[in-house]
Amino acid sequence: MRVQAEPFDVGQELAQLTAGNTGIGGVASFTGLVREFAGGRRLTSMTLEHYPGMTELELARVEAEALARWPLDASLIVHRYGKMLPGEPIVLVATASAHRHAALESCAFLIDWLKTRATFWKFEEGEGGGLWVEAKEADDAATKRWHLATGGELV
Amino acid sequence: MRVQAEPFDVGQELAQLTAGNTGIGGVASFTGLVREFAGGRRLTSMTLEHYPGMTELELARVEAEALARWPLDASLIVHRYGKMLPGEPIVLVATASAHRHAALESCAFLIDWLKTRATFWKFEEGEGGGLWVEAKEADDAATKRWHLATGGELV
Amino acid sequence: MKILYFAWLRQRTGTPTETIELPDGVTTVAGLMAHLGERHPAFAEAVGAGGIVRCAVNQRHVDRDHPVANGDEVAFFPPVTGG
Amino acid sequence: MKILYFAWLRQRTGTPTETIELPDGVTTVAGLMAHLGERHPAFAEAVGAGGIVRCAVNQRHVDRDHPVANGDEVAFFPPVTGG
Repeated sequence: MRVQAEPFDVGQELAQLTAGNTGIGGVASFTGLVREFAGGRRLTSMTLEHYPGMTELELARVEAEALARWPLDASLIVHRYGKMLPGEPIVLVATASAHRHAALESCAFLIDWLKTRATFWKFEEGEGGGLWVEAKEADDAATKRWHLATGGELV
Repeated sequence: MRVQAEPFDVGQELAQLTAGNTGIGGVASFTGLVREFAGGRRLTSMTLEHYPGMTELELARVEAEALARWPLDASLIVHRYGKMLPGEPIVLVATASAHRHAALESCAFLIDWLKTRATFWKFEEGEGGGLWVEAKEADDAATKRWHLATGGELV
Repeated sequence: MKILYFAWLRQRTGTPTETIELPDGVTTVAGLMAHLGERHPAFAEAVGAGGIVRCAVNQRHVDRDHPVANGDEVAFFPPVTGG
Repeated sequence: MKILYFAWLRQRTGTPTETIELPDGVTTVAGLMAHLGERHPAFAEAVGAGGIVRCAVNQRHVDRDHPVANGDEVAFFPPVTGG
């Protein structure tokens, strides 16, 4: 598990994950990328704020939970913070196992849990200014209140 | 979709998949690797026989099915045939989408369907000789008959 | 009609491919398998021992009641184990 | 007690972090939020408008009935949006 400002190389990370372990039968990965368009507007950049200390703790907790649930040979979470450009990688999660389904399921688990627990907040900069991204798990009513709380406006 | 004897570079393949498309929010991938141990014995190599022509057709059909079911920006299947050594990649499937779950689900779908439809057969070479790998989806009774049919012996 | 065998079926028949004339009265995969069993006792034995032999006609997976005709490409193989 | 604010809550309170003395009688996250609302009207407004403010005590996600004590590190933030 790593939290860093620098971009990372997905191929290199995956190669290191399995290097020297010929018991691994499958590697599943998910890479999140900065999208150029969000909410109908073009972004020039995206900045991730995070909670140093707690972020690392939460990622380690999520990873430990995956290792407890599935028979994994290796796992990896790399998450960036700071300013990023469209097309750049934000996050990589990868899991390796002797068994295909263990790798696939634990990979989906890691990114889903990380999305609801890891202390990151996206600020999207583009046409008209910047905007704090709303959490998707919020239901409609919550989303409405969220709009109220933030004013639902570019800041 | 590609069927080839040569090894491939996972990082390079994934980079090419998303290059130039900043609408992609997530990339899911699964890489299958040759394991050094199978059925309790150490392998020196694994050889994949396939059905040239039909293999390509089946992989294209599986890929088309995924593209019809999920909103994907890009997808990729690379599958090797011939002789491979422990630790080498056998297959790579990857899907890219604006949406995380579309990428993750379609990636799992591709490898699962491919495993039951693409015309490849594994022959594992190691201590004591070579052995055709049994299909895992066979139920117990079928597995027993399979043993009968093949003699259940190294050949 | 072109017949192909793969994996351990190929090893049993001793040939990866052969060309045959479809006999009168053989109209399905099941009928063709019975006919091929007469040519290759090892093929009949493998099918009889468990029947985990799969078939493709013109490069599509099919069941045993699928029709066959002269000019078809018919392949027999064990359940696939790729990926 | 160290208080941290993140994302738009930080922008509203105008400070990323502050150190306060926990007043007598304040024993839970909910109580602390009411107290902080008196210091930062913008914080009270944000909480009152919808309450989608999350809390961590000593770097663990907690609910509003979680106890707080002097010496704790308490953080307030919107639902997370990483990944």
